[in-house]
Amino acid sequence: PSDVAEYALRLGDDALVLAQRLGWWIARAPEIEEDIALANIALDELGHARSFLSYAGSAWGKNEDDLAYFRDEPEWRSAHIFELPNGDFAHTIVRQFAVSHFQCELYARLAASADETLAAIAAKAVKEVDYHRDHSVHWLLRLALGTEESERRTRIALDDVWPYVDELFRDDALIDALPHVAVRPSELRPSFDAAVSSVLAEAGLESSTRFTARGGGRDGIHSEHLGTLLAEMQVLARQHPGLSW
Amino acid sequence: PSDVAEYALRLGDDALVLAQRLGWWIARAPEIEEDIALANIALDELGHARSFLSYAGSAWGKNEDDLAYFRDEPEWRSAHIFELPNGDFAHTIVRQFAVSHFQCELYARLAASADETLAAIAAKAVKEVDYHRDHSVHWLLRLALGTEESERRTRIALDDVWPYVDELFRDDALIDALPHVAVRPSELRPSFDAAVSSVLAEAGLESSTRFTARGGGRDGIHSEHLGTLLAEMQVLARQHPGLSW
Amino acid sequence: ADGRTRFEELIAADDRVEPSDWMPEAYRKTLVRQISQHAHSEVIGMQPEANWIGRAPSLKRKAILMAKVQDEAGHGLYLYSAAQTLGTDRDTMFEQLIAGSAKYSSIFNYLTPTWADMGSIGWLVDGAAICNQVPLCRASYGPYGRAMVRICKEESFHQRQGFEILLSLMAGTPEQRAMAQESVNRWYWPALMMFGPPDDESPNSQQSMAWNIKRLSNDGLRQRFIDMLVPQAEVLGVTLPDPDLRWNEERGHYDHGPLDWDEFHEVLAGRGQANAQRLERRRQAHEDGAWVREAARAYAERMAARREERFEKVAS
Amino acid sequence: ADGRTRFEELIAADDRVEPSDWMPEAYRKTLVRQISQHAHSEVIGMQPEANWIGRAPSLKRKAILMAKVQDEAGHGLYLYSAAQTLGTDRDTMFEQLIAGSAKYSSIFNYLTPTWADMGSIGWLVDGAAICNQVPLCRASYGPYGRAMVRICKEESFHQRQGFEILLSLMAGTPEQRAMAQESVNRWYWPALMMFGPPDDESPNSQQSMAWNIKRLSNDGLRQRFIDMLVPQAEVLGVTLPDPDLRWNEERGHYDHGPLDWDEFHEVLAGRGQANAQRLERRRQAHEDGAWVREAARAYAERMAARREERFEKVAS
Repeated sequence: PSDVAEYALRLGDDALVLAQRLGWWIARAPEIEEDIALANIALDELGHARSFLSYAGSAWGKNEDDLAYFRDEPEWRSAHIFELPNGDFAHTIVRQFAVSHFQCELYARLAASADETLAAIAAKAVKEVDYHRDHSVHWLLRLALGTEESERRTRIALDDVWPYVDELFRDDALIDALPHVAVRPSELRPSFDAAVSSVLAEAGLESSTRFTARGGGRDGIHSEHLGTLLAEMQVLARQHPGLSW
Repeated sequence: PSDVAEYALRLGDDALVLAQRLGWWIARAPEIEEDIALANIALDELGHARSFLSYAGSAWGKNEDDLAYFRDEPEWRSAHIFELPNGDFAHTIVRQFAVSHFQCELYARLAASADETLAAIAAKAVKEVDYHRDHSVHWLLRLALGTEESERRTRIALDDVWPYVDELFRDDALIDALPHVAVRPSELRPSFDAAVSSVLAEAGLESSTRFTARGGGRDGIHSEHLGTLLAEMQVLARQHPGLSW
Repeated sequence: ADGRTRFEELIAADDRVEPSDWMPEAYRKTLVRQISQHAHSEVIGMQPEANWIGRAPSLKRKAILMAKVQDEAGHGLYLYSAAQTLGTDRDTMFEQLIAGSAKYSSIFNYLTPTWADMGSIGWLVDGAAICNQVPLCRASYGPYGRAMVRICKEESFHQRQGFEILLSLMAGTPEQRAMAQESVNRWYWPALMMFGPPDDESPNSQQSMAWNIKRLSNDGLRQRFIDMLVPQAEVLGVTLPDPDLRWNEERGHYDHGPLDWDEFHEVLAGRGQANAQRLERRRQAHEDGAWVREAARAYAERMAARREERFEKVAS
Repeated sequence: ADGRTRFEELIAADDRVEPSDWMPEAYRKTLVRQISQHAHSEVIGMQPEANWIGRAPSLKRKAILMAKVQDEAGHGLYLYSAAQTLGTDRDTMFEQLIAGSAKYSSIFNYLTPTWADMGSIGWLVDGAAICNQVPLCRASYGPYGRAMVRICKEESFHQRQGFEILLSLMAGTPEQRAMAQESVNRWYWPALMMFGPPDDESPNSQQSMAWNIKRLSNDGLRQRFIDMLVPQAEVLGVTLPDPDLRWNEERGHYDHGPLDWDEFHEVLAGRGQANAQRLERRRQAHEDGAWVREAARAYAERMAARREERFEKVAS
């Protein structure tokens, strides 16, 4: 049960960190329609995070806010790609393009998990991340095939984000300990690659393999970006611990 | 004595907030020489902040770190202009241009304060902010008279920063309570205006008077930027209160 | 029938005027000004609350706040669409906003230093907005009235959420209660001023009322708002910062102290807390997004051209 | 005298070669590669520490850290200047760095998740750097040797500061001690690898030693470093994470366990913790600063032209 909770924590942390990042865009997007679209995605991810964290917390007598606000950096389990700064709109879109393809594949399989709670959360979430995927694909094409400037920015963003993709697909002891419950990340890779490369081809882009970031988020080793993200996210709750809001 | 401490707190908070902002540039400046120059300015301001805060704290049995790390936003006394985000390099330079002219005029007079500690800190600091002023003047000219793009950015930065200048020159009850000790801000305005407008004229720029931000930093009412600045600056110290580092 | 006659008949019958109907130039101008100001207010009004999305103290509150700011973006869109039916496009309105030649509600030039401000904005600012907007649902211009119907539904939800934030704080520690009271103290008077200057100093109101755009006077709306607030403040346990506030049996309304109209005009003149910041942030977002909008446009043109090519091939 | 003869005489006499002296192309190339790598390392090496400037837990530590990162920028400048005397300009070297065709020390591809890493970097990374660099003060190429003299002075100061950070932590709470130990565990082995591969796998070392650029072998330097660390670790009270570490009476040195050279090569091949991030950040700063550098250039040209005009007027 604690293994299941650990697994739910990973999924919840990925989603929460992403929601926190995307929330920054609200009132800063390139057009109002995008304020709305990015808020939608952020809200969906936040919703998934709350479900996963509540479930994880139930194994430890904690609630979603205990986990979101009162864990220090090494206790987080997010993969580095979720922690990446927003950068310009191209970076945000490329990151979204990668993670929503990943989450789509993941949740689609997790919906058949032997753990009923995880299966139920995933079944609901997969429809939403499917929309996130569409949204990012459309923008990726627009940006890559739009103007010279947008193409240039998209290529840079792809170079910057892609080194962090690999971490998403690594198996480890926790996965081994949860047959039929957890989805084996390595098994998602082929369909991820197929889906992603067909879009990249249509966009006239190629992903670089020059760097592969080592990651380590699942073991509590985080990028240098998570610390300041948590500082902001947790500041008020930690100023007044134990209160209701 | 508590009034003097309150006054020292203002000066210290201005300098510390600015140092925190400028510190961000180190390893991100447009050229290595500027990494060094901005670090110099940040270090000077940090040094002044430490002197002022130590002095302020001595009245209340607190040290510089108690004041820097364990005050909440409403207890800060910085003026809003110091809290402004770095923006692009032009914004950083225009902000620096304004505040270092202000600090120069201020410290030059404060060096003759009836309070010996304040006088001594100011006498030392004035030489340093004099260099900051030169640095910002040189860059302002370079940017304003450089390329079309740099001129455009400088004009925008001037529009964005100038509304916050007014707050620096407001007198209040604390100033009234400290004759011969505090410098009367309103008295600095004429020489500030003279110095600044001659540079702006040389740069072919004009400051806009369309907006005047209300400020309120001296009374603990802060811009919307201070909260996240403090969240980052204080996070580690607050995670482990009462420790030595 | 003649356009003017028909227009006058519609107004007289309290019916809707539609985009295809003839209308006086002054009516059109008044509407464009009012609707675009209203749209700008929604868009600028996102900022003071977006300021706390990253720091909301619970995940539930974060979700509610995100959704609320998102709703405001949606309201902005409805309203820009309504204004566009009058022949002014969104880009033009946006340029006017950024250039500072268009106005937005002064209330958004105040700052949100504390979390309690998320409560006060919902309770007081959205509360005042609703009082203003409910009568606008019956505005004579169809697209405007219909936009207001959608908006009002969501606003009343927002007001309740703001009320709940304050309620939670007031049920909390002394520190939380103080945070709530301090915030209400700051927002109360500016919220009252959202209804605009007193009736005898509101020159355009008369004509707007004749055209069935405006239904109630500024002072009348303000009175209605105050009458609504007092019992709610009692439920919350907060004090409204007006020593002159008391029930007037005779009038059947609450009497209130004088408003500080100098303050109102100061903010209007660009000397509020955040005028510069609000516009700066909007301009920055607009400029940073320029390359994205250009890319989207270029892509759309390319796709349109491709479709046309395909069509020609099929047709030939 | 013939250039080559003179060069060989200088090397044989262990004298300095200066920029104006003739030198073999391979010597020049080796130096440019080594000095520019060294310069890049200083510049990239600013990042892992700059990560904590904003969050340093006391103002004193913040000041020391800022000054340290600033020193690294200064070292970068000295070294780029030294490299420039060999005929390669800084822009070119910068472009190579950003394009990824120039290397920098792999150690900076590790992350700094905790404050204790500011201690470990000072103590272990700067410590290793000093061991590497002290012999370079006698490097045959004059500008390089002289740059190293200035750098070494500051580095030893940095090492002491790092040591002090760890000392404070080890004198603190159990939590702080754990933080220090955990950080030392992460940095110890990578720091040992800073001296490069074992001597029998270091093909260029021989030639560099013949030219009096390199003075000591990789393994020799590594041994010297370990011998220095062990007593310091005892003072700190931290454990060095090598179970095989023990004094060898016979050799008069500490024996140590095997290094994980696969790890070294992984990082070198771009699969470390932060390779992508370090280069991304440098590229971003360079691109964001392009308009500033252009402005400075344009302004300088304008001023030069103005001076010339003035001169012509005076002269005519």
